[in-house]
Amino acid sequence: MKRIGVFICWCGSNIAGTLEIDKMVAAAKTMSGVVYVDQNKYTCSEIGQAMIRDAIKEYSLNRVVIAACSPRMHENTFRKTVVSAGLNPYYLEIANIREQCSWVHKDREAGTAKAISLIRTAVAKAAMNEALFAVEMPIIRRALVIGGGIAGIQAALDIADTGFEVDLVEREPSIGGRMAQLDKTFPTLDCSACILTPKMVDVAQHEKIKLYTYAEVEKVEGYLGNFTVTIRQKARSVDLQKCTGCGECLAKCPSKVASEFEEGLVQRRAIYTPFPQAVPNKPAIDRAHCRYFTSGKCKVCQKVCPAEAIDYAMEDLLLTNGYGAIVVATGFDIHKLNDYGEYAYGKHPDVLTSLEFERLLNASGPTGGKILRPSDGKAPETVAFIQCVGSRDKAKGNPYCAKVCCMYTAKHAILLSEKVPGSKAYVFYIDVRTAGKDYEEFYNRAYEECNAGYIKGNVSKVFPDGDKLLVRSVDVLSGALLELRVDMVVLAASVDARADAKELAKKLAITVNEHKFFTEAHPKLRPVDTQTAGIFLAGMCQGPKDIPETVAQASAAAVKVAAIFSKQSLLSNPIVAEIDQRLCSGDMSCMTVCPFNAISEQVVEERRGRETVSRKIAKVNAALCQGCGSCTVACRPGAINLKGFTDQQILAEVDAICL
Amino acid sequence: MRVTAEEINSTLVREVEEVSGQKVSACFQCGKCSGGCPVVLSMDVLPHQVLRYAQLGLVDKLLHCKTLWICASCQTCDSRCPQNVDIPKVIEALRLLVLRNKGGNYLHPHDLSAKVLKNAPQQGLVSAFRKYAK
Amino acid sequence: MPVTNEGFEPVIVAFCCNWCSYAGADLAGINRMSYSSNVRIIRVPCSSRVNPSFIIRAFQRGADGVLVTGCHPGDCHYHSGNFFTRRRLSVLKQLMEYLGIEPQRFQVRWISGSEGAKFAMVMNSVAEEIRRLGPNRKLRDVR
Amino acid sequence: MAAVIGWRKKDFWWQSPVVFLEDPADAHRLVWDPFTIYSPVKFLLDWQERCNAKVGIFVKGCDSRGINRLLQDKRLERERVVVYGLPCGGKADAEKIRASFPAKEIKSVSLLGEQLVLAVGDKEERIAAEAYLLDKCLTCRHPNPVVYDQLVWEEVLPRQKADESRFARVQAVTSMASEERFAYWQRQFERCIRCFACRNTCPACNCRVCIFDQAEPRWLGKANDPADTLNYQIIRAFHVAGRCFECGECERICPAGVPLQEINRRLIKDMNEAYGDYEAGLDVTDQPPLGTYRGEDPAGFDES
Amino acid sequence: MRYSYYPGCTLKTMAKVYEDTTLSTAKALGLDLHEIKEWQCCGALYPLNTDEIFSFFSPVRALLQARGAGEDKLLTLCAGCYNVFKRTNRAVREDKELRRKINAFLEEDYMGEVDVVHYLEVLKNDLGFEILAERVKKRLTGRKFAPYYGCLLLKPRAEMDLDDVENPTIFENFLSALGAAAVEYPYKTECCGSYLSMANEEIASTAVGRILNSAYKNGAESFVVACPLCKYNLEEYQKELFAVGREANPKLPVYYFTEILAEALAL
Repeated sequence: MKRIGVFICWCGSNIAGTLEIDKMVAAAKTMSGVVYVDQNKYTCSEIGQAMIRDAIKEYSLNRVVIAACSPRMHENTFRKTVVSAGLNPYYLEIANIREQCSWVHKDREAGTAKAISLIRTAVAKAAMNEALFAVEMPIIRRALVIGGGIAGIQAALDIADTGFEVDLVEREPSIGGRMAQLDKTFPTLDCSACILTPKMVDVAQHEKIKLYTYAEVEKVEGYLGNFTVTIRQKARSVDLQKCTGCGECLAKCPSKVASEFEEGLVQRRAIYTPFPQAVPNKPAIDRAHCRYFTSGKCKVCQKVCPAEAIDYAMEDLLLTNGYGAIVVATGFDIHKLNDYGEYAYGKHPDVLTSLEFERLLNASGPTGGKILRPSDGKAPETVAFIQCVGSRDKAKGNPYCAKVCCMYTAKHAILLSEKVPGSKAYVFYIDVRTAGKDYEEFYNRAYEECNAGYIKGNVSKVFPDGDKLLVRSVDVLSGALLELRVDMVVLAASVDARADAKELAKKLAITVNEHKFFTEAHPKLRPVDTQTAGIFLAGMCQGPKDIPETVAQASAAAVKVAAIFSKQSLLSNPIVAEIDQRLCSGDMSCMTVCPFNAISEQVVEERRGRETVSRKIAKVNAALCQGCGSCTVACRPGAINLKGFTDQQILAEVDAICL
Repeated sequence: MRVTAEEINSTLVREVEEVSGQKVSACFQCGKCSGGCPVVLSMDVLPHQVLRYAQLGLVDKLLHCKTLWICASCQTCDSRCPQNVDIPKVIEALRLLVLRNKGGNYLHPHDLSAKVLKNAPQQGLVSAFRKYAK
Repeated sequence: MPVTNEGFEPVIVAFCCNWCSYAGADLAGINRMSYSSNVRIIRVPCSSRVNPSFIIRAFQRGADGVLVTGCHPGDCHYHSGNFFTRRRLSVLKQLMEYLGIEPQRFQVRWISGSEGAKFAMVMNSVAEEIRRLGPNRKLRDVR
Repeated sequence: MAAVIGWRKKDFWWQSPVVFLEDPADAHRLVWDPFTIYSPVKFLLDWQERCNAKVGIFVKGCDSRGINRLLQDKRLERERVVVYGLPCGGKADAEKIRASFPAKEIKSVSLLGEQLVLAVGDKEERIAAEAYLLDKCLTCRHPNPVVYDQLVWEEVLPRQKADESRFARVQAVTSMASEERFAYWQRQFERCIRCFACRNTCPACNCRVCIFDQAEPRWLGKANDPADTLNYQIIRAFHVAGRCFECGECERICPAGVPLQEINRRLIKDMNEAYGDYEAGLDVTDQPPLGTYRGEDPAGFDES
Repeated sequence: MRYSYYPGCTLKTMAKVYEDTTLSTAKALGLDLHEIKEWQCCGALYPLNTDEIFSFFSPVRALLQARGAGEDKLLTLCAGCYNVFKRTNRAVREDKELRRKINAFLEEDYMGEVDVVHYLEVLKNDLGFEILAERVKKRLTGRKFAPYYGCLLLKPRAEMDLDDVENPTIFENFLSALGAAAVEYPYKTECCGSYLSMANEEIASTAVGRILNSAYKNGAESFVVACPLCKYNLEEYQKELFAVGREANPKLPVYYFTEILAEALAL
């Protein structure tokens, strides 16, 4: 005998403000199986939950329906509640009367009518609910970190320090990522390399971390606790075992290419290590530009290599490993400026992106840390910094704020004043955003102590004018029209998600937003998780972030991973398919549609008259089953059913809804 | 300039938004419009100020400014506006408010110089009269 | 026959997959995007859980429209579920139309978890079409 | 081999029902005449239920595809049947014969090459078989068995123009306006009494317990409600979608004359157009269209 | 290749040379242009307000004629006409409501079937600058032109899509096809003052002054344009500027691109 209790939540005014609670209560009382109905201001509050617990005991309820916010919000909270009152967690049903009713229907009457129907539906389903129990699944306690920038490095180190194995996959020949390209970091101005390089070395030396550079993730299968990942180790053409990193080859290689690490300001060789502090500090051959691979002749590097480490015959390797959890930390791209012809980028050598300028500042950069104009090698006396190039631009760029530009531009202004005494920085901005510890102070320093001229009013156009650049803008505050002749223009180019983010998302079965940034499971409460259990996010790949935030998120991801690994096994989701032996014809059409290979054949014994015969039917591996239910439709006789979403339950919902 | 509640005329703003099909509230005052305007030097109210005044509901001030008759609708500003505000359309709407409500022609044939009458292309004359007169 | 549809409030059953469309519905709520209250959502783990029998049953019990929504093809939380959905429900939809059921009655849409606006938009357009169509008589039980 | 399944002659000239023979001495009772129409295939399931012994079976082209159907659905173990293939030029339609000859005076009808030999009264009539064949045979594209252990006689030539005629009726119905089509099907379905003969004879309907016979949940109402009939017709068709091999028995056997082939074949046509040509019952190793997918599949609905 | 051709008022009067050189060069290049039967002034300005539709009729009627003549492309020359036609056509295609309103007034419905093209576009896309280069009889080697785009050819960015608004290159490529050099200068897309010159000469002369300056500094010997009004402003205000001696630079002649094309084809 089902004894159903219905609890209707006001959610303050979120629900009570637009729906008529009393009508709902009255209606619920009349629903079949319902023996108790109550309402509460905040059901998710401790008081609200206590009320449910008490009611369950007092009225010996054996099914609970809560009409409140989306189950995606509080289903787990309330499952715990009913458990604490001695019920099976799956005796709970939630009627989503907030997100899918009170918030979207202005009309009180219609809204209330719908809410009642939703409650009736939930009651009908609850009446069919059965106790479900999770099964144990072993966890592979080894993590995969994708991306070797500061985010990936931090995540890998933190996981490894908790004592679990980590594989770190980086597609470039060295780890380090964007942070390695930076000179100093705001707001403290400590040198990026000085704080990053030691971490890079730690990664290389940590006995729990296995490093795969020049490698990419090819294929991902499986699920939380048990992912199977295929990694493509690209042919480096250099034997890391033999190579001593002496660098002989680097100097002799005849073919040159624009250096990615130096943002194209200088050239690297076809055999190269991206930068001096690279880890591993051993080169790779860029086959697309290598003379031997393009023309069949050369082999200079092989001739000069004392360690005989050059191996032109090397081929891509496919490695397949098992992992219990994955951290995605793939970083970002710099926004392409093709749509900003007005800034003459690419037309005049002294118009640079901020990252290019960053390289000019860097001691190991093309100018040895001196700020010199690419055009004539002179130090610029006046530099115009243009903010929001491609950011906050619905028309031609990204609608979002790139978040880091205001601060690194303040840094650039400060460093400029230090490196070129008497110089003047003009910063053209829409708004200056300095939300962060010590950020505002840092910005103040830029204009108070370092003579940076901040102008609210973005530059409209840059006119190359002889060896100068005429920037034209307006000072929005005074209405003064500015025409400044400067020596250099620095564009704060926006940040984009990686061009191939969508492909990786597909492999991982995670989602991206409209700008191709990976989406978190919940913008506030689960900012590190993805929709896919066991896969976590760190750094810019999830959205614009500065280094402190990135590191924090990376550590958070590491903790999430460690939390999973802290157990030997996981309790599986009990929402899995089950077979009704009586109905199963054994044609295995369920097996062919299962995305997780969770269905196999089994032989069962059956009585037939006097004798016992055996026949083949389908069998579900509960550990593999993810509960999609595709099999239930492939099965014509309805012999395979999905617990928690059974045919009976859904048909009952349909009937109730149409009532 | 002091602004009082009485001076704020939001109904006119709505009319401007309707005639222009533009949302003046979208402007976040980046100034790219004014910075790039080829004729801005002759304006008394700069393009970004036009939008600011409109946002503040100070339409009357706009109806009396020279700017309306100086904008050449060259579309440089809206081609750079990050918020997709078509400023020439906003200015056109203001211009029409004046022409329609106050009437009057802002250009008469006898204003035209001999040179203009002699050499100016029809294209120019037609444009000018369409902009300045009913 | 718009005249006879005066005041007609259709019942529309929407089967939403938990990972994309149901999340999209929640997002529509979070952003307070109002849409037709004729739509009633049944939450299923994946659009591939939706058995054609559920759809027919809904019509028999008096639904005037049925909508199945899932993740965009290729974005299925279960990798391939919605690819099977696409084949199954294409076949079913064409069959129903072949038997003379109005095509608008039964619809399938892809709505992602980030498409709250699209969810609201689709719900409204479907509700509008069904309202224009009038009550479902062809598939409804006479009882 | 504990038995063979074939056909025997019954009291009337137009009756040649399926028979199980367990005694070799009865072999002479087997017949092959213009009326050995009934598919023997589903009887294999009953036989299997009864005992584990091997059984022999005679099959026409259409029946042989039914064998494949059962094999592919893992409802039959190949090594438990011995299949005797009977290439078939088509079976006769008693109705058509009755229409042109006094049924009462017909004593026997036999096949001689391309001709039917009728003993009418005391004289013998010879008529071209073609004009008196079952409609389903006129659109038959695989008259020769596709699976057998032994072919009893020479293969026959596949019928010309069977391909064009395949979807002719489907096209006709499709070309109707929506409401007209609904009316058309209402006229057909209102005769349906849900006797399930179509399901029972269909080798593709081989579930141990048919969904329509289940009480919990009750997928199909028992009441005589047009909506339930529609439910039955839609789900039956959906369950054989991609699996129907066009033997046409469902339609032939239907006492109400519901043109079920027009539904089955419409589905076949739709799927061929959307997912590429596929023909059920020919290859037991392939994957029916609803058991697989392609990323670039077209959708039969507005995907926007 | 056949095109319907809309000349517009100015080309029949002040800019006769623009039309003549266009027709002669087109003929020489095997592009045959058919002037549409009856046409009126396109209105010179695209309506920037949402609450009127009458200014659409003239261009739409012309487009209907093009369609009637069985042409799928309507060719224009004057940048003003081009701007009006292209935007009108786009509006008709994309704005259902507007289309409904307009068609309510027209004898037959226009859905935007015809494409509006500029002669430059035709040379680039239909003929091809490579082919054009081959057809050149007299290469203009050594000649340094300042391509002047003005506004109407390119803007608004979202609607015209003839070329990159900020950094167009179609003139440059055209010139190099003729063997001439294109001077790179930042003012090639800055407004010349447009119709303001009719009423407010001060503004126009300032605008022209800057353009002239920049072009000259970067070594231009003359301008190429595609717009009669640009030509007028550039020429008149150069005179102006000399007259009052405010401008030291020598006067740079202003040519329609079709004039130098004719020269290169030795017509």
